[in-house]
Amino acid sequence: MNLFDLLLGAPLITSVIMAFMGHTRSATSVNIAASAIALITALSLAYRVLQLGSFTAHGQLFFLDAYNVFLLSLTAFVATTTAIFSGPYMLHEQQIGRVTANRLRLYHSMFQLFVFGMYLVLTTNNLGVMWIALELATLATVLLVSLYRTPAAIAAAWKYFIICGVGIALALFGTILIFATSSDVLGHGNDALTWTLLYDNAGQLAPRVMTIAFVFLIVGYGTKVGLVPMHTWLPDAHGEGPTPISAVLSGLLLNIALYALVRCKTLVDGATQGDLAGNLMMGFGMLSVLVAALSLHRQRDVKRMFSFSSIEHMGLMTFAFGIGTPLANFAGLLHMTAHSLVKSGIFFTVGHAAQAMGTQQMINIRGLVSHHPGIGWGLLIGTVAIAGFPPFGVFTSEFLLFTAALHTHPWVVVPLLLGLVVAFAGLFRHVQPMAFGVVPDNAASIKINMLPVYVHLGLALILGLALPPFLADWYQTAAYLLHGTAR
Amino acid sequence: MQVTLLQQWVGVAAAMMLLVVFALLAQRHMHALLRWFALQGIVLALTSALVANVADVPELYISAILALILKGVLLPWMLWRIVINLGMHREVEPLVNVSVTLLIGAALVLFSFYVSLPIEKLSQLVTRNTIAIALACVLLSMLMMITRRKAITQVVGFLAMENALFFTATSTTYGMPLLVEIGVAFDVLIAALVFGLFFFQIRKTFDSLNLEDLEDRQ
Amino acid sequence: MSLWIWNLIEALLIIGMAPFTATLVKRLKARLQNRRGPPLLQGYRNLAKLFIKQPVLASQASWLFRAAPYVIFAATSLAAAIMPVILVATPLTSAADIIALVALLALARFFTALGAMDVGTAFGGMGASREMTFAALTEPALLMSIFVLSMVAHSTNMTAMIDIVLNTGLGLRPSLAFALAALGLVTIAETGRIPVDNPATHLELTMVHEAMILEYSGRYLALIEWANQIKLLLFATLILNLFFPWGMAGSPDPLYMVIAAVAWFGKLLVLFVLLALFETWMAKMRIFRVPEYLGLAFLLAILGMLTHYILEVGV
Amino acid sequence: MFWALSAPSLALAAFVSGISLFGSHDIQRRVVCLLLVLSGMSAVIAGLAGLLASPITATLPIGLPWLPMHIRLDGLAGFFLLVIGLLVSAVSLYSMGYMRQLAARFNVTTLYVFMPLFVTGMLGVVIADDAYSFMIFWELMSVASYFLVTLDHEQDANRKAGFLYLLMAHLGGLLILGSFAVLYATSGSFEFDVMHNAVLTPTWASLSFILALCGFGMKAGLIPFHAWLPEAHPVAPSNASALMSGIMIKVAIFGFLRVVWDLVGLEHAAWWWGGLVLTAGSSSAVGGVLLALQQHDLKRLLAYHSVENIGIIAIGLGLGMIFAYYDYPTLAALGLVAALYHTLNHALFKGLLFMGAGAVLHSAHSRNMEQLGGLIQRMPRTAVLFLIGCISISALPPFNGFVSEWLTFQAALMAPQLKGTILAALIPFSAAMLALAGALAAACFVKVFGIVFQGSPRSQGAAEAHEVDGWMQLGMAIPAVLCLLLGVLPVWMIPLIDAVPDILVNATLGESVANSGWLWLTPIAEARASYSPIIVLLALLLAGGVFLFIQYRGAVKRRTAPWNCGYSYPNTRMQYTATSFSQPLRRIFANLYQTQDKLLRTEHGNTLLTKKIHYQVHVQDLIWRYFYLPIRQTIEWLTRQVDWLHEQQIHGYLTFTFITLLILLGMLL
Repeated sequence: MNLFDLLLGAPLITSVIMAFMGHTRSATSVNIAASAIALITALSLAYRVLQLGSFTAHGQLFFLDAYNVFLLSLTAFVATTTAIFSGPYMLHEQQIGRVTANRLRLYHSMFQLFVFGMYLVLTTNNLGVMWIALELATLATVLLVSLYRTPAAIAAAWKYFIICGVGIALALFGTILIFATSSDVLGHGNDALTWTLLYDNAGQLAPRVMTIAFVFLIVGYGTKVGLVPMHTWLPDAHGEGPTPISAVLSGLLLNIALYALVRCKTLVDGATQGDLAGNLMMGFGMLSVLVAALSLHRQRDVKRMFSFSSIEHMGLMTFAFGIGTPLANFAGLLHMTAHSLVKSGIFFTVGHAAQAMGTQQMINIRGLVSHHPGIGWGLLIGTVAIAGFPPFGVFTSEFLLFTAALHTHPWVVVPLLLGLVVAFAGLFRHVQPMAFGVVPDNAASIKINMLPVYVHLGLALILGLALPPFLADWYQTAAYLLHGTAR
Repeated sequence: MQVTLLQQWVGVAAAMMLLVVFALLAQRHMHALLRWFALQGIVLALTSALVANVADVPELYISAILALILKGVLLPWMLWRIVINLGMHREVEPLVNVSVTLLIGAALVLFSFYVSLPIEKLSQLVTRNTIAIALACVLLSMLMMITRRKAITQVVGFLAMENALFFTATSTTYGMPLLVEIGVAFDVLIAALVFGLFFFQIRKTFDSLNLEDLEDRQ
Repeated sequence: MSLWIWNLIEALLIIGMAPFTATLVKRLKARLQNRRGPPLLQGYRNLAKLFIKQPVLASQASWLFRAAPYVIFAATSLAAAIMPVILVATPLTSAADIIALVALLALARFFTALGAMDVGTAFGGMGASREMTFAALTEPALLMSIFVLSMVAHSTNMTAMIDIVLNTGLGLRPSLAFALAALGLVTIAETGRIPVDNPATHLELTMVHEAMILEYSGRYLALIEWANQIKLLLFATLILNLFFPWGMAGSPDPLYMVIAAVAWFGKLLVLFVLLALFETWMAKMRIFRVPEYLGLAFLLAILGMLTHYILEVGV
Repeated sequence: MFWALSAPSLALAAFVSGISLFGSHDIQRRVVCLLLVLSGMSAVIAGLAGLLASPITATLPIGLPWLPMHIRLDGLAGFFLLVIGLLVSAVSLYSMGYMRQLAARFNVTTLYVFMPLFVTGMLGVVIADDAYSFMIFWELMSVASYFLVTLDHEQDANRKAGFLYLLMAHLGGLLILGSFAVLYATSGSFEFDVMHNAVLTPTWASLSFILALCGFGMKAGLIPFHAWLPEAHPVAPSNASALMSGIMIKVAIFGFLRVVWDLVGLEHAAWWWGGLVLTAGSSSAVGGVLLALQQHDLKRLLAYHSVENIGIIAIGLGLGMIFAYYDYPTLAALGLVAALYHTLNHALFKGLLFMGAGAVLHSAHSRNMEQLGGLIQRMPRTAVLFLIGCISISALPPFNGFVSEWLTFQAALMAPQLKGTILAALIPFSAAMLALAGALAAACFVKVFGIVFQGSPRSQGAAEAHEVDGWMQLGMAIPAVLCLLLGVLPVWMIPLIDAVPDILVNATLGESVANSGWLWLTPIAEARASYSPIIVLLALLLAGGVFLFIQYRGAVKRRTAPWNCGYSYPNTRMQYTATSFSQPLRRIFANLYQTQDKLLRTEHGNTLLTKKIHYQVHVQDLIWRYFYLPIRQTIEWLTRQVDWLHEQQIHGYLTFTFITLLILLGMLL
């Protein structure tokens, strides 16, 4: 019973069980238990990588190296905290009648299926299987986004489904092109799609074809990452879906899509030996930061606003991986971790705030600090963390990103700086009235569970102040791996 | 290299695929659209069988049969039943009138030919010259999704795009590894199920399948 | 040690002569309006009278109202002591240079204004507001005009400044001419003479300095009046010694001192005749014309400095 | 180095106790204030150690694995530690009394949590020795002070001020990050000593200088970027605004010195660097004081004065940079010492004035000067301390303000040495601006003291004012005494400051100050200029004392009503108010202000007689209209354009993807 089977089996089996199990209080505990099992296996796998370095299993089908091991443990950890958070949250949603019992059953099974999809993407070594797993995860989230069955939720789910469907289809076209060139070199079987083999002899792949494949891949996976102009599905999906889903979607799924894109980028870099792929990613990254920063100002729904903040941060990460130097990659990886921790924490807080104030429209969310100090201060500190103020990890990665960018493309830093300031202005302009001010009279007092938020912010603080050495070591090896040179 | 009779047949099949996609673009009636979609599935199965024979790759036969069952019969039938019991009125209202769409389609074919020129020069496969057509089919089905007003026609466009991708797989690489092939087919099936689920939802809440009504809820 | 004693004597000389010179100016002005004018010792009699009279205080006047006159008198008399009158090299000039002199006068003005505000009447507020506004415009002009000379002398120490003019024949220097004109205008504004403020009037609308000391009486009023007279004499001596220092005693032996004293008094007489002529010739300006007048002084000072740079720095 | 580390750690201990003891306010107050006082004391000792001993560096294990946190205690850090330590101890003693009454109205736990964090941030910035930890402490300082500004977040105006404050702080932080990044790009490392010896090309050096000047200028409040300062400081509680106005803007000056003078190094300087700082300084000085004159909110007036004093410090720095460029090291040292001396002075008297304003607010319950008055009878000791603050800030002789202004004038008068360069002409003009600013400051503080403390009370609150408790008076007494000592004994203080120019321009004033005895202050040469504060003070006391003694036995004083041209007894409405006091200056400098005045007149039946009349004037900063609003409008316009992107339907979104794909494929042809 190898660890990979346990890691993938647990969520798959639970999702099937949950589909048939009647909705009882035990459902949430089963959900948490399954996520906990997955977390433990992920951590033990991580421990094994710490010992042996990167290793493959099941005959090159599964694969763990410095790049995806921390993402795996991060995904497992955030999935568990989301499961813990979603327990009381969904019960409260059921009490106020927004969700019926069997829809909760759908919610739990789809949640586990979604988590299974993400684990599969991270652990697989085969580009084709990676594509399938990503498609599976998208399908699961579509049903989750349309959970409330309100007209807006269905429209959002439909838009999400069509745009991401088209995007992922283009990515499939790119994968097929990669398979076309690699089958000349590695033969017609599964080996031609195995990433490790492809990475080792990327030199022999045809550069022209790889660039065209990368164009399809960046447009395809870029839609899933939420890069501008393919980002339009993201705000609606976040705004209408239940909060735990927005947290996981924003925190993890975007990271997974970017992980897949960067995997392909390393292959293309190996093949073309040029920096076309990097420049493309930098272009998209910069565009996303600027457009997202500007669109933060005129939002009315709190979750839509934070989804634009996610687009901005994904833009920053794509920009970092676009630069490609080891320092920039290090900054990108650190930003991935810090962003998903802080953003999911913020979404938990926003979920509580929306429940307390009964609405997601920011105009009638006021006085959180005096109404519920836990939520108010959580939101304030979370926003300060996501805006890139120092004690937290997001600042460290932005700091490293600036210095890396200044090395290679000095004049690009100016628009980036302006984008960050405009984004901060847009974000804080909405958050400050929500946190401070006089408490509105219709504010309900709800049972809040802010432990996951403070755990996430604490971890982000540790990332900022005292980065653990083993994590830094992983980032370092992954950075050099992505740069294409041995460390 | 002397082009054998069968290879010529593969070329003909590719031409047929392109013709079908153009026909899908030009349809006005829902029923005709579904019939052409089923035809596309059958042609797809035929081409993969032919390529299997020409390049003597045995698994391709399995995926050919799979394609025939799934894309030739099952999906069109499902869509047909949905159209019947939702009582959709007949015609397909395109956003942009048909002749302009066809013109854009032709331009796209020319464009995809230029784009895929380098791929053809490099690939040693016998079916290399069909890559351009495969790319054209993908772009055309995307165009179809953009220029249609109804949710159903958008789904047909999406599935046509999946067919085009299947066709690309067979033409550029003699079919993806079996594991991947099955996975992709499985995903398309789930996607179709979810579409069906959605149609009932949209019908119930919006009582019309026009995409405009979806929007004004914002 | 003897220099310190001479310095003390000089200081007492200025402080003693102040009331006499003030009445001298009044007498000269009266003569020009063919009136007899007050007897020359009238100044001393007024002060003596005020020192004996019983001071009347406003009900809500605080300790600051009573302390202000002493600070004003101390600051002005120290400023006068700094100024070398007869001897060129008095020791106190090294203790405080020209900037300190201006700052001491500013301290005196600060406390006069505070004294005025203390009683909380309209007159005190109006006087303080106008005085501080005009002071804010005169001080930069005053400093700039002195800086021109200190740049020529490469030092702000008054003895050095006088040495430069006395020993190294400076010849024709337009910058010094501008500085002198600026200092003249500033003196009239600073001591509250006719075009800026009428020292003799109690008319609410026009008085600036008088309004501030309206509430004072008895010995407090005496101290403030005396300080004002010292200030007039101080500015007169400042103009004379800095720009026309001829005749000042280089060393403290009695012959040179007598000549210096006579020269000093003669120059003073000429200056006060000019002042009296100017005052009878000019009428008092409207309050809000004074900023243009002071703007002119400031412009002259800056011109002096620029010409010093452009023409004379090379020398 | 032990003391340098103990200062921030004690402040952190205060932060921890602030969080943990939120139970009872009293214990929390005593513990936090006590720990802060101890932290201030150890900072003072560390400062003195830094100034006297040779520089020490150390590294702490926290931070990035390959970049542990470096700490350095040299002359520059020592001096600023001294400044921070002095004022933190004074303000903490003051807060012992001030917080007691504040607890009634606000949730004071946030204050106990974020005040120590704020102090830790500042202490950390001063001893940081690598770009990364500098930035961490810098932004920690900004965020902590943001939460202090928005303590009373019920009113909308406070939230707006807080938002503007944090936005400008963030923008400033990013600019400073840019300047560090430039230094990193050329030197390849974050540590300051590696950056220090890196050789910069003129363009990179100038870019780093511009970024540093804008970044630190934004935090210090130089003229184009100062708009947040008068909004944020008055809104914070008085002890917090004393710390912010007293020290935080000085930490910005420290940052400027550390980056431009130390890291970039003045040998890479271009000729226009000094000129730019000089013009910024003189415009800030005059602009700040002109705007301060028109305020009738006491704390807002003091905040504008911080802008003025930062301008004066910048003039000193500008002069130093010009002389350093034309390599006159001793004159550069004179300019720097003048600026540093004024930094210390300003920290003391601005802290004293803000604490005084806090005492007035605490007992008279109003910051609006139109409702105060007559407090000298009701709060005698606070009045005396406030008077000392007013005299010092107006740069009048016996007190410290005059010494630093005198030194700056001496530095300005050295301009002829520059032999006819354009700057040589610019310097006297800035000296004139400095003189104008000094005189206007004196006018402004006559208005403040006269309206707030003298005359008769204009409102019920002012009438019932009562003297503040012992702690607050002690907190104010320390800086007052220091103001007098610094005013009278500069000869001892300047050799102490000499360690700083020794590092930055390796020249000192020490020997020329020392060789003429402790009595005389002769910065450059004996013949050049000298000032002996002790003799001036003694002479003043002597002259005043003689007449006081003669008069003492004089006639008994009589008290009657003040003269009012014979009409009725003068009531409080006849007094001059803050608006009327500054009316002449408002008329003279009319085109520098953006005035909106409001006249409410209620008739008495027929239109001829007026029953009641109310006149109010509000002066707005020109910078708002010409610098901040245009930026805001462009951003608003851009957001409207971008919003079009999200108002499409599903077809639109698909077209976006389709067109991007086609464009990218087209690029590859």
